[in-house]
Amino acid sequence: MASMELASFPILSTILLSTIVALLVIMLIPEDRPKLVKQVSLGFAALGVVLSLLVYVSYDVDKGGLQFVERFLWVQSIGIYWFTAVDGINAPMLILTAVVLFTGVLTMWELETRVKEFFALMYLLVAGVYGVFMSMDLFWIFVWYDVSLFPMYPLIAIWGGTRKEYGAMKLTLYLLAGSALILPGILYVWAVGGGHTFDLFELQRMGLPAHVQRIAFIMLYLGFGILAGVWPFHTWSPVGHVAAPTAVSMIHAGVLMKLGAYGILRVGMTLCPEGLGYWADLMALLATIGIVYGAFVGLAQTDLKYVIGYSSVSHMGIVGLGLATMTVDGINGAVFQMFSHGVMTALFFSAVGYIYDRTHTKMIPELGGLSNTMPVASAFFIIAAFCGVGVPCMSSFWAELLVFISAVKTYPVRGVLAVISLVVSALFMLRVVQKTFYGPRNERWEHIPDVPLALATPRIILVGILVFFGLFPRLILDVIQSAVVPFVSSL
Amino acid sequence: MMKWVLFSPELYYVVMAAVFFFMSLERQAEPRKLYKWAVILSGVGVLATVLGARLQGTLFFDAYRIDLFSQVFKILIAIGTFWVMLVCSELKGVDERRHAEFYFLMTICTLAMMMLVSAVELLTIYITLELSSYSLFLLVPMRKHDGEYAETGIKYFMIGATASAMMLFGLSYLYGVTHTTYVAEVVKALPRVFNQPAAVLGLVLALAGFLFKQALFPFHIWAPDVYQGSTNQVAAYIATGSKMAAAAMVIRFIGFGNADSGYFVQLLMVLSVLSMTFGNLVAIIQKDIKRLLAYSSIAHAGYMLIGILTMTEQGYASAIYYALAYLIMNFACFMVIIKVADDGHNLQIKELAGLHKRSPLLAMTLMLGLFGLAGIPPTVGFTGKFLVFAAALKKGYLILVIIGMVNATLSLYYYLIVIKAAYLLKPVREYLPVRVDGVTRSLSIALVVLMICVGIFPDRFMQLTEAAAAALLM
Amino acid sequence: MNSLSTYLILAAMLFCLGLLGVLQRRNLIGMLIAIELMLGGASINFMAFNRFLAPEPAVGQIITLFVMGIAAAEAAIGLSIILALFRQMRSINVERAQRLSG
Amino acid sequence: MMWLFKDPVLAAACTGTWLPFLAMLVILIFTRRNQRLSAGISIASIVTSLICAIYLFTKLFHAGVPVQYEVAWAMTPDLYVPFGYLLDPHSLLMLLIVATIACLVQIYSVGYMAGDPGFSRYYAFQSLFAWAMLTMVIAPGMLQLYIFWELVGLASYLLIGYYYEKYSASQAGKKAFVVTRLGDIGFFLGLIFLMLGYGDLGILNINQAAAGHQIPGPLVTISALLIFCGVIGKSAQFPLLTWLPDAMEGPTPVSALLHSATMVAAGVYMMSRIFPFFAASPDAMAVALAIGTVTMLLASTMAMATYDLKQVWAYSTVSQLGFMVMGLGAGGYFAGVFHLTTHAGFKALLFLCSGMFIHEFHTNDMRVIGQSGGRNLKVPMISMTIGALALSGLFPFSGFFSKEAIMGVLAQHTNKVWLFAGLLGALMTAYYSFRLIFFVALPRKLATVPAEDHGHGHGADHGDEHHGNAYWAMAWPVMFLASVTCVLGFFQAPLEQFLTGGHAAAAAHGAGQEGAGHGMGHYVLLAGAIGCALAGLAWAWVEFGRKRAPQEGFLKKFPLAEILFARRWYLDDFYRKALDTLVYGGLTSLFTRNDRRVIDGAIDGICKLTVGTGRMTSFMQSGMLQYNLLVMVAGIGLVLLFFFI
Amino acid sequence: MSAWFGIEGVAHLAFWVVVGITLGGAGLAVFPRNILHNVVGLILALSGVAGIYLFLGSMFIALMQLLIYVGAICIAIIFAIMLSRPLHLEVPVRRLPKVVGGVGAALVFFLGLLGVIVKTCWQAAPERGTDWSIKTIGDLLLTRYDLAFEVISLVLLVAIIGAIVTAGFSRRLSS
Repeated sequence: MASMELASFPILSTILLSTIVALLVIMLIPEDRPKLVKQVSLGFAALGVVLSLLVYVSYDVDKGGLQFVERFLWVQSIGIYWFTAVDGINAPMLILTAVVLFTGVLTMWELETRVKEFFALMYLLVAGVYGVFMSMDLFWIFVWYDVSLFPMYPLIAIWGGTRKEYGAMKLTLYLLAGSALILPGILYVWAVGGGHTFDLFELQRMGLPAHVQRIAFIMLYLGFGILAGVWPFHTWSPVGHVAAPTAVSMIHAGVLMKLGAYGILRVGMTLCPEGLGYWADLMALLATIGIVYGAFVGLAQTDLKYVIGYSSVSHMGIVGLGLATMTVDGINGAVFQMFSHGVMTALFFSAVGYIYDRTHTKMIPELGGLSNTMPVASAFFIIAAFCGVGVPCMSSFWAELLVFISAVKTYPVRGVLAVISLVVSALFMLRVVQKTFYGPRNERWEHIPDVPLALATPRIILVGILVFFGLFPRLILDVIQSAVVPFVSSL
Repeated sequence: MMKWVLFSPELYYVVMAAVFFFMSLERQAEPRKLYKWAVILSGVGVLATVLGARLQGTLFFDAYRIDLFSQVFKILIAIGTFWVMLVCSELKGVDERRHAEFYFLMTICTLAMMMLVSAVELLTIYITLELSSYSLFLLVPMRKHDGEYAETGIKYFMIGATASAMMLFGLSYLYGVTHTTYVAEVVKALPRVFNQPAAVLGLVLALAGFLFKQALFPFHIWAPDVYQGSTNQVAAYIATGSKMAAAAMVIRFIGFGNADSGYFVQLLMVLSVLSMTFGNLVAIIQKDIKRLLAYSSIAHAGYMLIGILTMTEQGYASAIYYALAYLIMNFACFMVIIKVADDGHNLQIKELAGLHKRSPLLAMTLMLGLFGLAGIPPTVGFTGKFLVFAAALKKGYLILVIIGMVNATLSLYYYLIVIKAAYLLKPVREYLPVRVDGVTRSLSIALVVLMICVGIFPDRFMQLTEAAAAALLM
Repeated sequence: MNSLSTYLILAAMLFCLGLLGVLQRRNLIGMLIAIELMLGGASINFMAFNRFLAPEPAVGQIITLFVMGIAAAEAAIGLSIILALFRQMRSINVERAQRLSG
Repeated sequence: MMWLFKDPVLAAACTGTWLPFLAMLVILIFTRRNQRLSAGISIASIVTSLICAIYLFTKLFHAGVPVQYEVAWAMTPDLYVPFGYLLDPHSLLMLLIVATIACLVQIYSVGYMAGDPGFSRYYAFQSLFAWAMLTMVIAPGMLQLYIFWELVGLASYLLIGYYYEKYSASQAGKKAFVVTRLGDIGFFLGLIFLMLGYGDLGILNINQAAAGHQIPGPLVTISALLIFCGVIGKSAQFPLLTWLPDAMEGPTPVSALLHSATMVAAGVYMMSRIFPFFAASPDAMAVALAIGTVTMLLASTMAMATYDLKQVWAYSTVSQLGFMVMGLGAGGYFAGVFHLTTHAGFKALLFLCSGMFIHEFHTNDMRVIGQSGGRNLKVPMISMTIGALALSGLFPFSGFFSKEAIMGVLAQHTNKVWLFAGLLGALMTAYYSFRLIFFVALPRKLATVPAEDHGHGHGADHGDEHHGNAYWAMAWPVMFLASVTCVLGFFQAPLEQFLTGGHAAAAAHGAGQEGAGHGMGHYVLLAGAIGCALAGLAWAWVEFGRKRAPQEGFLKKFPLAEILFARRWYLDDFYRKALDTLVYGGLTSLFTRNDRRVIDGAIDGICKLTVGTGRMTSFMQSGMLQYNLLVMVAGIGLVLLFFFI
Repeated sequence: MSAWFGIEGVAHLAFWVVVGITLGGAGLAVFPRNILHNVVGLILALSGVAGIYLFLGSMFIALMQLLIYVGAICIAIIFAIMLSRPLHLEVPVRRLPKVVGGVGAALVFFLGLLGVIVKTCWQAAPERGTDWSIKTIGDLLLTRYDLAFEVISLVLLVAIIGAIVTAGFSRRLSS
């Protein structure tokens, strides 16, 4: 019904533009009206949620393929197109972004220092994220990719916590070092493809020579892989997350890390199927190591955010493993995992953020018994932990199920190892939960109030999404596979 | 007489120089008045060059070529000059009694560089190059109370004079093997004699002169001292206007060279890699922001060279685009420096502390400028790098591009340090808010808009640069 | 004697002597003198090529003429800068001028 | 929603399973602060579930063919995960049991948990558990079964660790979750292999296929063994049996729920669910038999050495589960299931009775309870004795019939070792059960009374004014269960008819062997089993019951053995040690150090190196003009060199 | 050997004398410490170069050389030395690395140049003009090298103004 009108309306560009407009509007608001800044931010975030939901809902699963396509020439001489579209892979990602932004804004409702700048930068970051997810042109993918990375520096360095300057610098440099591999990769592909188009799908149709694909793929894989937390390029993740303020951690771990995996899928695997075939073994190996390693290292952490950081490494390993299988289920699962891990980590960080804001510590030994004083805040963390453990009827369970099945099929030994590591991850999640939230009442936190409803709302939304898609996985899985099935058959 | 129309932008600057010359004869020229004149005249100069953009033809018995390439660079130089003039409102670094001469020399230098980009005859090139160098030699030591920086002038002079002597020596060999001073004929003759050691020697030494201007490794040694030691405005001028002329010269010379011989390209690659790496590495440890920018300019010369050494039209176009980008970004940084250090002292990085409070607009301009220099989208700097690397990859120089990108990441580190100072650090002592007048405000807004718009909508500019590159090869 | 190489070698010697001077004289004026020598060497080159190789005998001479002009201007500027420095530092020893580094 | 009314069976299944889930959501989100309302909602929902279960049971009692509903839960080209209900006799029976026990426990908990600050939370978890367990029971496919199996694990984690303030409780919850997870990994892998090898995980399908030898033999063996890992974990079989006794840290009703009919029984239930599949692999069956036997014996020995009321029942649960597994492993489908059924009843009874004691005396120590006058609580005392009799397998209580069934199956086995092991187990079971009963019922004023341990006083803050209500809320379920225990055994025949009649494959096994069991040897066996049980009883009487009994037990004379039993054969220590050295001390610290030093260190090192290089390189730009010039000239020289060499 | 006799011999001799003067002067300009000696050396060397120009066939340029270099530049240098007199007082220590580096670089450079000169096959233009007249030079100056000619005037203007401003002899500054 509405999709006919929507088809002609440039809704994707509208989403993107709305974030940029938000950025400008926020910058024009006077410094001394932080409340207004927050309201405006929330308004635009809600708009983003509505629009991306609209896209998601009106995406025609039966038809599949690219929809809401906007494509016109941007730069003639080297063939840059403004090319945005939605398919089954990025439709969930758009929702994820919108939701995490929305909840992130709500989470930061109590921010008091340099409010305007914070939200402006956040919108800049999100503009980049939206841009990457919806662009189908290599140039724009790269542009938005970098746009989403560099605001991290001020965001962490100004509003961050533990060792913020070190963390911010490390994270930014590390990630941009990754883009130092992506850009040559993209340009290489472009140059080999004749140098007159950056259109992803045109390049895909050209079918690059095998040796080119190998070189290009490894560059793209490593480049995007750094952001995706691929072992052994993951160390920015814990450090950065520890340093970042809550909403930034949420967006970063929740959305930005997905950007890396999405990039591998969208750019690397689409353009270089043969390269993928050549390097898939390595991918699977690194991913498996990441899964196991993340879980084990997480076991020894004493800082809540470190724990989450390492769990992210482990979970993103699952994404990588799924991608490396090159099967429908594997990639389905990987995309699904991106989505659910995004929501889950956002929940994690927002729960930790609340706790940290009140107690001013995130050291596990100092906390303890928090469930007594703030049961709701604890509950959010615990739910996220269950999701991380892979408890069924939480959305990440399905993702893991799909990935593991195809991983065992494709790489039996590594797949089995990854499955076995689930025990360790359960151990480490529950250990954290136990040490942080269980135990006798702690007088130090006696006076701290529990989460008020306003601040609980974003977390409830996230929990709701986790459970909802856990109970009704088809709502997202069908969308994802409408893109993955043709994709895999083209590999 | 119609031919003189071709020369009109240069003539305009001659007139402008004359105006300042006569002003310098005045007993006591009022600085404000001089500033106004300078702004107006250089503004009109921009107009004049823009109007002359589509001119084409040759003058002085083919010694002087006017084509889109030269005109584009003239516009860039004129814009650079205009912007520098705009920020001369508080020219505290120069003795008030010397302002007229300051503007005079500036104008002459601009004029010389404009002629330089059009000159296609070795002697003319040499002399116009010397003219621009000499005006800069004289501008640099003009700094008032320059105790610490007094040596800058002599260092610049000595290095410059040595380099120009070497260049002359090289030119003499070129003359010897090709028997002509016309660049076009030199080029025609070169492939024939390229197996002669003298030709190579001549070419390298001659190139050294141009690369010297561009501060490419290993001809960079003047840059840090000069940036640091000269008045902020002069440093800005050297970094922007002068850089444009140098870039034009290098492009033209290599473009003419068009030898595309493996060795030559390899050499340029090595130089560009060394330049990038050296500049970025040393920039990391700098404390003085101008010195830091000097090292970054060394690195940027390396990036630009990547575009040039592809020896393709696209490569030249990308280098021109890069030059444009560099002009905008670098000037943005310098403008902020000049405005923050309004008494003309040298700005240390830590003095930028709290800039975001003292002047949010300038802080943002600085941030965008620095991100642009680091090659972060959506700024123009990124698009420049993108095009340059694209051109290089079209020739298959993958490793070079990777090194370039790694260097870009490296450079981000010190740019971030500056940004950190501006946005993060608490000032150790209370600094006054930066006075931002209307001119500065509109200029910085214009720069911000330019940095983003030229970066995001590069199509127009790319068409222009491609046409210019095509004109170069015609 | 009257061959091109002789002149070229002579020019090269002049040039390198100049270079040597530039590289190791401590007196700024001495360095300036050395630079003049370098220019002289280049000029000899031009004249020699003009005499032995070039199609038009006038061109080399003109170039040499221009070089002289340039050299004069250079000397004037160099000397003025040296004098200005001398007023500041009371010295024209180049080794005194090394405050800017790194 | 019309389909709900069109098909009452489906409607009942849906309502029965999803209502507790809704109850949980409602409680967690809305009525958290209102404890009464929460309990009401939860109980109402579980009662409805029970009604639905009864309805389904009666409606489909004579249906004959299994009723199956399914919708695609998740569907990809290579994977089809249905969600639905498979209503066959076995699942209907289990549904009924689970619903009954859950319902009774929830009602019981009104009394037991009264006044607890986390009352609402408790009921939310109870509902969650009920939802997961009920759905698991009637799952038509192994994947759905696995999913809800995991959810059962989650719910039990929450329930066991309900007293999260207590370290031991949270530790026990974690242990339960992780250890069962360990088994689940095997289960999961087994499913994956099976799916990759066969392609379908529908319970009926794989049973048929395995029985019809459509699945290759090795695959069956491998996946059956792996799936059996799940049973080991969930049903606390050797070597993963230690979590179960720890799990007694939860509130006693929870223990009753978890360890009688539901959570731990899930393992056995799952095994019996795909019994034909297991049966297709003799190797897997042999392993199951062996493990079941070892578990049963080990747990029995442990039960003899503890003084903790609930621990005894916990060990006995483990032991009985092992016994069931033995039965199943020996090929006795009906025997295993029947024992599961009866065990559900009497074990819930035993736990609930213990709960009443604990609630009254705030201690778990049987000696203290006995001395404090435990026998004055008539209802639990009598009920517990009934339960103990059933557990020991004495006529006419339900345990007798089911144990006999299993013994019969074991007797069929060619290797009589299993039978003797079973008899030994029966002996020990009777011994430790009545050891406990005598401790409580016939206390001696002995000197060695340990000081009352307040750590166990969960209900310490219960107000006495609730006593009356609470007591009867607890007493009714107990009495109900006691009566069920008394009569259930006599339903063996109809149940057998019901269970095996509709199940062709199972019938072949079950009926054949049961039928053979009714031979001459049956009576010998009967006598032997009862004899063992009575011997155990007598032994306990000698040591604990009679007037002069030392109430010390023979174990005191074998301190080594006692320590061994009390320390659970050092299994826990072994795991702790293994965990500490291998996981924490080994891999974790190795990886962590590697992460900090090597990986992150390399990154930081590169950064430092870069800055250092910058510092070194900057010496090239010395202040000396002539050095700089020299650099330039050298540069030109190098460039020239580049060309000329 | 006949080359050493007769007119040609004289010319030879004169040539080598001129070369000697040039190189000797250059040595004198570079090596001694006394700056005045250096200036004398420079004068000698430049005069020698003027002689070389004579041998290269251009009387005009030779004269210009004497005029401009010796007459103008050297005098300017001497003036500068006079103005910065006190520098005689300080006799800094030589730094060995600098000397070694300088000498080494110059030597290597020279050897390189020597190699280049010898290795290169210098080819004369196929058609060579013979027009050495000053008139032609003048002509070319006003036609082909018109721009350069104009620009060099600017250069000199800049040099003059700049020298005045920089050295601080400005009328306004001195007053």
